[in-house]
Amino acid sequence: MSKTALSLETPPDLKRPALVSNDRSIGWVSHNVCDIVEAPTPKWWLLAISITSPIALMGLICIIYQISNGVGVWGENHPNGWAWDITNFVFWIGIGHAGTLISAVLFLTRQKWRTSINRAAEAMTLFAVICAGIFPAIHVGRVWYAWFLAPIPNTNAIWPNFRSPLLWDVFAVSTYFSVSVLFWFVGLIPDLATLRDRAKSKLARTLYGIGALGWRGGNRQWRHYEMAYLLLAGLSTPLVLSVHSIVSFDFATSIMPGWHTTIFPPYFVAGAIFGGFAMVLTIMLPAAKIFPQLNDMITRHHVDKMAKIILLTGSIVGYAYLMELFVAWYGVNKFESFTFFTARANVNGEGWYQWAYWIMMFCNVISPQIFWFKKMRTNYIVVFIVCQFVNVGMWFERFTIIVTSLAQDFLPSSWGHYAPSTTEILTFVGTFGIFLTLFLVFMRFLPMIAISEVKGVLPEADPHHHHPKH
Amino acid sequence: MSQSRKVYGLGAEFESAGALLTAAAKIREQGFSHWDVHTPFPIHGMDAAMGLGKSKLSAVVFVGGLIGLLTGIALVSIPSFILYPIIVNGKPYDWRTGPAFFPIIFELTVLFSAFTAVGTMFVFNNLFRFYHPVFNWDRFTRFTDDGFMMVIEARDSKFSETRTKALLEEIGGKHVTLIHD
Amino acid sequence: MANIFPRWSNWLPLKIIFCLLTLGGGVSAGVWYYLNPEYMRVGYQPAQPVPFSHKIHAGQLNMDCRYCHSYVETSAYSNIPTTQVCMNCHSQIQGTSPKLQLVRDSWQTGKPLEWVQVHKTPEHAYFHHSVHVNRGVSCVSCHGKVNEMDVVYHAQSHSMAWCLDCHRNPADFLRPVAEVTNLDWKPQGDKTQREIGAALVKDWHVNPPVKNCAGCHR
Amino acid sequence: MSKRVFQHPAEAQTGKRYWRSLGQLQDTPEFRTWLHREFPQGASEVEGNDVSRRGFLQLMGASVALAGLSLSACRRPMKYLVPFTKGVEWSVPGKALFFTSAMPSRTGAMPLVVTTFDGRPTKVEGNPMHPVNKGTTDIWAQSSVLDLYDPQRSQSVLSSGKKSDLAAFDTELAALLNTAGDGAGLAFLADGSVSPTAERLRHLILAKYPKAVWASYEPNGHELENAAVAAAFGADLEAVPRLDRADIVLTVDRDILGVEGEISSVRGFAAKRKVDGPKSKMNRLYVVENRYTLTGGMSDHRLRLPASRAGAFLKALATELAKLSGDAGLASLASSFKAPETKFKDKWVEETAADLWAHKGGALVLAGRRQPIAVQALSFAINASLGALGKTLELRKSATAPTVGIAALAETLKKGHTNALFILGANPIFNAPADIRWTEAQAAAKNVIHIGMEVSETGAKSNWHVPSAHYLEQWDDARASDGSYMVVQPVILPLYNGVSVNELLAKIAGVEADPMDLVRQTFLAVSGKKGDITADWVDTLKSGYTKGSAAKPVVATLQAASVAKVLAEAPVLTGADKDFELVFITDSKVDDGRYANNGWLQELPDPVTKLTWDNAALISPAAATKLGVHTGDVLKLTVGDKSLEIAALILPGHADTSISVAVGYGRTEVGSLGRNVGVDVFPLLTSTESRFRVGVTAVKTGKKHALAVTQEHGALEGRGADLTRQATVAEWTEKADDKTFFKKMGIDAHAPENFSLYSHPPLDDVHAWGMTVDLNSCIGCAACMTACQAENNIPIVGKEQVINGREMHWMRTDRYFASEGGDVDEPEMVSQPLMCQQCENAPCETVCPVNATVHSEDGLNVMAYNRCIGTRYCANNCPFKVRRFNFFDYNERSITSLYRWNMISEKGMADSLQMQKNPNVTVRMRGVMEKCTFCVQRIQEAKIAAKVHASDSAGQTTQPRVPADVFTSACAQVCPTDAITFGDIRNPESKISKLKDDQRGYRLLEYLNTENRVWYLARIRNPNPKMPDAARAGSASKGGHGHSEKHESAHTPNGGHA
Repeated sequence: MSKTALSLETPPDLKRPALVSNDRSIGWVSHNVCDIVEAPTPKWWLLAISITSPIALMGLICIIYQISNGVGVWGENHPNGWAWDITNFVFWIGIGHAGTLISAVLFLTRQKWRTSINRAAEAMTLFAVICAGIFPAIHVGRVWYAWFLAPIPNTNAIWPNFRSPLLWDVFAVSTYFSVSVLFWFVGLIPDLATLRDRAKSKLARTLYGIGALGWRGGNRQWRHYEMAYLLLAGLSTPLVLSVHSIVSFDFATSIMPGWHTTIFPPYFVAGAIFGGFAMVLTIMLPAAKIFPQLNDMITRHHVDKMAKIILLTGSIVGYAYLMELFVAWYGVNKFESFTFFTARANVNGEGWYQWAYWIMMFCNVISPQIFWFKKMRTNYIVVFIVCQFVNVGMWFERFTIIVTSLAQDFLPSSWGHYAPSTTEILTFVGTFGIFLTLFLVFMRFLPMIAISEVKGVLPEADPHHHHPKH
Repeated sequence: MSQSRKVYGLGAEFESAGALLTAAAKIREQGFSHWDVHTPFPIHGMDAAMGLGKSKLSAVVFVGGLIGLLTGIALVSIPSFILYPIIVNGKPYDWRTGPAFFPIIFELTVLFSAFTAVGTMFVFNNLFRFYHPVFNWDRFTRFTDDGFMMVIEARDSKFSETRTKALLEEIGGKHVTLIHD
Repeated sequence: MANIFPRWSNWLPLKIIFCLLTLGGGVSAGVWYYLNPEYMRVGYQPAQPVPFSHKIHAGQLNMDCRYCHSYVETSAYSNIPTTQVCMNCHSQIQGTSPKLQLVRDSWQTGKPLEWVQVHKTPEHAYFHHSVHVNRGVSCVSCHGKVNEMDVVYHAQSHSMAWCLDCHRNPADFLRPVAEVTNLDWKPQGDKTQREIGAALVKDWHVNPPVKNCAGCHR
Repeated sequence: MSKRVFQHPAEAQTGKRYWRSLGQLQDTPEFRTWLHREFPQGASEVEGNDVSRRGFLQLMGASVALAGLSLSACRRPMKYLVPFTKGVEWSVPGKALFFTSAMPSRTGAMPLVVTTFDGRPTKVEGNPMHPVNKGTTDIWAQSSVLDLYDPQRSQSVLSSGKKSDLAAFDTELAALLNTAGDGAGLAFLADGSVSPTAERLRHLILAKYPKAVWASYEPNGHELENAAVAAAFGADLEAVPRLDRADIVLTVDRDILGVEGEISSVRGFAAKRKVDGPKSKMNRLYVVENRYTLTGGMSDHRLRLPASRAGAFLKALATELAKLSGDAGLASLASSFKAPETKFKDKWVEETAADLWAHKGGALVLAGRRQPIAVQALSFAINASLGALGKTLELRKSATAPTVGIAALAETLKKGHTNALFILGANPIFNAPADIRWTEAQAAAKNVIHIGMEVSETGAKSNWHVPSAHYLEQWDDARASDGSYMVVQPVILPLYNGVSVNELLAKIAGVEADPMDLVRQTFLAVSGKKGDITADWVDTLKSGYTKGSAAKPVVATLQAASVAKVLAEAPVLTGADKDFELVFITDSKVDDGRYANNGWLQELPDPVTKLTWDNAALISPAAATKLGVHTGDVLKLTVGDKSLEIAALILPGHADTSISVAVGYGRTEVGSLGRNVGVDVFPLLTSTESRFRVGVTAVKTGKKHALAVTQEHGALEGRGADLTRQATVAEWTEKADDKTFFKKMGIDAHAPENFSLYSHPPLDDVHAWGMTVDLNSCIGCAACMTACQAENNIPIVGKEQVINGREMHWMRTDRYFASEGGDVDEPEMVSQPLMCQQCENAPCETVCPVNATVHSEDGLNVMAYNRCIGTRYCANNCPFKVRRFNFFDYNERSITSLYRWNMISEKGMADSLQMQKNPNVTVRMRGVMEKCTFCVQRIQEAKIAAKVHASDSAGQTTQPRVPADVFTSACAQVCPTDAITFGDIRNPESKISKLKDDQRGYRLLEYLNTENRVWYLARIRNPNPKMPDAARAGSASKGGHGHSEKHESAHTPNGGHA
């Protein structure tokens, strides 16, 4: 980002809406963001966490029960070896893509408006990936032997199968999580310093102080810092694309009709961004309501832009759905066409899960089309509702892909219905508890908005900006 | 803090990013080398103003990435091709099945690069240094809010308590203060 | 305002990192060493109810292994001799030795002796004695120099990697079938073990399962 | 396991010795492998209570856990090796011993060879030397091993319900007999499987107590048939169908290939069905039946007809035949028979008659055993006029003297003069016809002594119950269905102090002899020799049967007069037109309920309905629409004043006005597995002229009952040409020279050639294992499934888990109903055994993240259970869905406690069940994927045997090689029709190396390029071109859409749980 001495003259300002409304000052930003953390614990927060944490606990209990008794307490069977477990995994990992995408891709593309949402989005990414990680971990029959997946020398002289997409998943997801954590933390350092220096209590000062790693904001630090940030962004961008591509390989590299599809990687990535942004909005809109002071930083323009992205990615996903149908029709493979036209779209009444398919179609393809209208894009209520549709739709997309292909595959004799068990449902609900609890904690103790980055995009931050000092 | 302790340097505060930028340019012209500006956010053009080149970080990260790449290649190929080749899905155990190994190689490359980047940044920035003299200047921490600070270290050959103080005030520094170690 | 942290805190991170590295290294080294069959099994030497000495019987008296472990050539399992077998000799020799009291009791009461098991194949691995001893794998390769043991102990690790060592290079271990129970056998003449073994592998077309998991795991 | 097991019965050793020497003497391939077969880990030498092979994975887990706690804990827990004090003759720790024996059964005993490890019988196989079954068996023989170890067998003498002992019983018995006098107060009720020895003792008893009553009863027996035979040909004869001689077979309501036929019939039919080219001659099967049976599934022409109309059909047929043959006698017989007016499919009767007549002498007509005497008699008349007698229908003297029926006995008892009633194995309180009110009758007897393997409803209501020995625990003898004499050898001492029926009878008869001598004396009598018969006795024990002892056919002619009398007197069937008829069918698994506590059988899907753990009212789709019910809706069936409620199961191809229910379910006094499973329909059964009842009303109750059906979907969805390929003889003849005719069907007809970017790594073993399944001779009896279960330690999962779709059978027999245009009323039925296809390019392998399933050089897709972490990815990626996952710890947890928290619920398996397990096969724990491995344990043992045999013998050209066809997989070995062939495709002498290149050979989903190692041989249909429905034959594979959509329920019986 550092410009050369020659270009000290800034280009003439394009007519763009201000990224922070009401012409706020630098001090105002740090004050208002930190205020959220420093203010006494609000009632609603206590209420919220007292609801979400028991739900999280319930989820954990279900997991313990499942591990101690076996996968049988879920609804999986022959032929549906996977169902809700992997559906939930892909669902969460998909959500986990928005954060890094906003931080990295928008950063590389100089989308300055990202600054007010990237912090929360990254946090959301981490928590979503944690929830996602739970499912592949516990879906295996013998969790206590999961270390077989690790390529460590052992007295059995046996190694994992590096050709298995499932092993790719292990590497991809763990890498993605680590890198996201780094990315998030590096971004936090200057803001932790701000909190450190504002902190009243000794404890807070010490804790934030440790987090800030003795940050001094010297320009000699900033330049390495910015380079590191740039590189992380550069690394995360291919990473974020690779992760969901690899997740899609779980299906694409198999031979099951409805899984064995080359369009999966781009289609999954688009879907991930789609669902991710929906989840970001699902969280940011209420947050902006709760903290009015954020309204100047999370403006209608942000919502508008994100709605546009949802519209775009939603349409890409829709295109993928149609392309699958087309290929199934155009190809001569009866098994393929059965899966798409009978098992899923159910044109002739023999499909078992058509409801899942059509819910997916409506939520993911139809509902976002409303965003063609700016009025709708900037109407928080409408946006919020559509986002909920998208959240639901994306879950059903994964359910449709996994279950319909397995339930009705090559040999009719092996067909079988699938129905989730209570344990299974509660486990999934539990992960929402975990997700929300973590996010509430984050909200309470860490700056929800990247203070230094927002400051950086204030007009005041421009060295050649001259206006009366307050 | 007792006056007996040795002087670390002089600190001055400036009213805006712009002021700091111009001041920095001046200080550089004076030929100071051990000095820095402390700001709430990176100021565009400051590197140039201070005469700092491009960070060397990227070079180190490249090496890190390279190590990751080689680790990945070794990890997937040695067990699969040499230690225990097994017939899986009728696929040969050599590079003809290469594509199946790329994902893991790629992920490891990214992982190593990322850790190198952050690690090196910590080292270059001398982070994890919790105690630092500049914090002894009570106004200093305003840099995390909306203060624009400049600190010139005493160890700089050109440093002199009086002249440097004057210089700082001349170029618009407020609250010029002597910082003790 | 002043520094939050004292001067010494600047060294703390380094110290912590150092400790963590040492600890981690130590733990992995410990696991590596102690949780390894090389440590867990080798040297396992439980006391037996009857102080039977292989050293005396197989060593000094030079009895053939197969006198007692009679089914080793025909069965997957190398049987533990029945009391009957002990009494074959000990009804005459040392008929009154207190060491043999348990054996005599067993013979009279019909209540079997309970020997402590030393070598145990994992339940999921199917080791077949006869196919090994009939193809030139000596007792000594897996059980060590039993003829020099007063009390039998676990001589080899019997880990899967250890099995594979031989399955991958049988030439290093094979010997003429006649010499299988001769625990002191050394390669004859100027030939090395590898030369002899290689020849046998070639003549007998030895190809132990290496890639075939079902060779041992069913 | 109890130490008793290792003390071999002294008597048995003779048998052992002979058997073994026979192995060397008779150098048949089977024996060579048996003698070579060996196995690791002499279970006898690992301490009895240590059943670690079962829980081995837990053990591993435990030791890993301990390792964390303290390093000393890393040492393995102390285990003891407990050798015998004295060596046991012939018992080599870790080597199997084999005994000839036979499984008694009312339809002729099954000749067996019993496999024992360290004195524990673990598996039975057919006796390969016996002409009747040639080494094959059926599901009941296979699962009888489980009965032996059933921990819930009756284990002690009960005196009016309270625990007592044998001594007390003996004194009581003595007292009873002292007062017996001329036996006026004695009565006996035996079941149908009466051994020659028992028969001999019976005569001794009757000689001693001339006034004693001896009755016999089999709920699924032959009473009506015997009566019909008596009427048609004279007393104490029995009619034996010879399908091995018949070119044209017409069965009318007779499941000759299923539960109403002997293995000899099945093999005879299959022999006539084998084809090696379009030229080869093939029999033709016409079937008239009310519900789909295995016979119907094999038919070339099938007529859907209520059982009550079978008579009418035969009448029509007889009339037609009489026209063709000008046989006036037959004509008059037919006309004298008053059958309800019935309309048949046009030309069906005419053409069938014509075909039968055209094959005079090679034709056979069989009527159902449940049909009225008149109807069966008429069928014999027809056979007579077709010249079948002595050719396709043989008559021979019945081995057992006639006895009174249960109804007569009940009458005697009710008079109240009976002092002692001995019930030998039978269970009349449960399964006697309702109208004879047996319970009262039994109560009228002063003392009731019941001997049986389980207490049962009858034993519970008897003064004395004596546990009887399992046939594997006792000396006995039996006659095979060809009448040949066989000796039943004990292979283990009675586990639960059971007493054999013979011993009891001997006591009553006052014969002092040990059980073996009892049998030897019978043998002496049977052989009709004098003096020393040891040589013959030895020979019989060697080969398992006495050569040349098969029953001789007798020449008999039709006694037209008596037949005419029977026909004339036969009551006219009334009420057949309105309402439904109710047909009592023999269950394909629990028979009359005697196997109710056998988990393998309860969980085995019925070959036709695929129903497990239940019985149901089978109705046609049309009837279902009429009644407004779906599968699982409970119906109320009312006949006369009796009624019961039972769930409906919609079965395509069922007669519309007919309801079929299997008897033998709903037992109350039985082990926990069988208790209250299904519905007891005996209350509706009356000892009338026939075993079906007319004038039955069925109404929907609105209740629901979950039925555990293993195959949810029965339609082929237009994939017949891909999965189950068929052709008619005509079509095949046309394409006789087209090598790819059967290979290019369905999607393979237009899929491009497969080619791979990769070269396959060398599968360079000298062996290459493969399998062929001949769909033309496979009748779908599911014996292979049971054999697989017995061989591979496959657990049962219980009804609830079957409903969840988690049954563990490694191989299944798929059953499809399909027809062009989706006609659910008269579809075709196709059975297809499906085991792991052992793809050379196995899709399951590449997706396993831990290399738990990989390929072996001899071409197997092997599974290392202890490496598996259970991601189930492999199962998902299997196109055939043949992989099975242990969702729960089925081996360690009872099927009722699966959902209880592991840490608080009881674990472990009954010792006796552990004894049954095959020590050569790992018992899998939960969370592990398992699958068919072509019985890799047998493969390994054979390879090892070959290597041991080779030893250091120099000058071998290749590595030691297993000779062709010396061993085979469990499913191939059991298959009664030899439809499954397993072997080394790389060995030119092996059967399979030729079979797999048969023109009919094809592989499933060839276009996926999975390179399966299982070849299916297409099914050939032999329809009569003149028949109206000739064109429909093989339509299941004509690619037409399987079933019409609206009838989805018809073949989604289990659709309930989505």
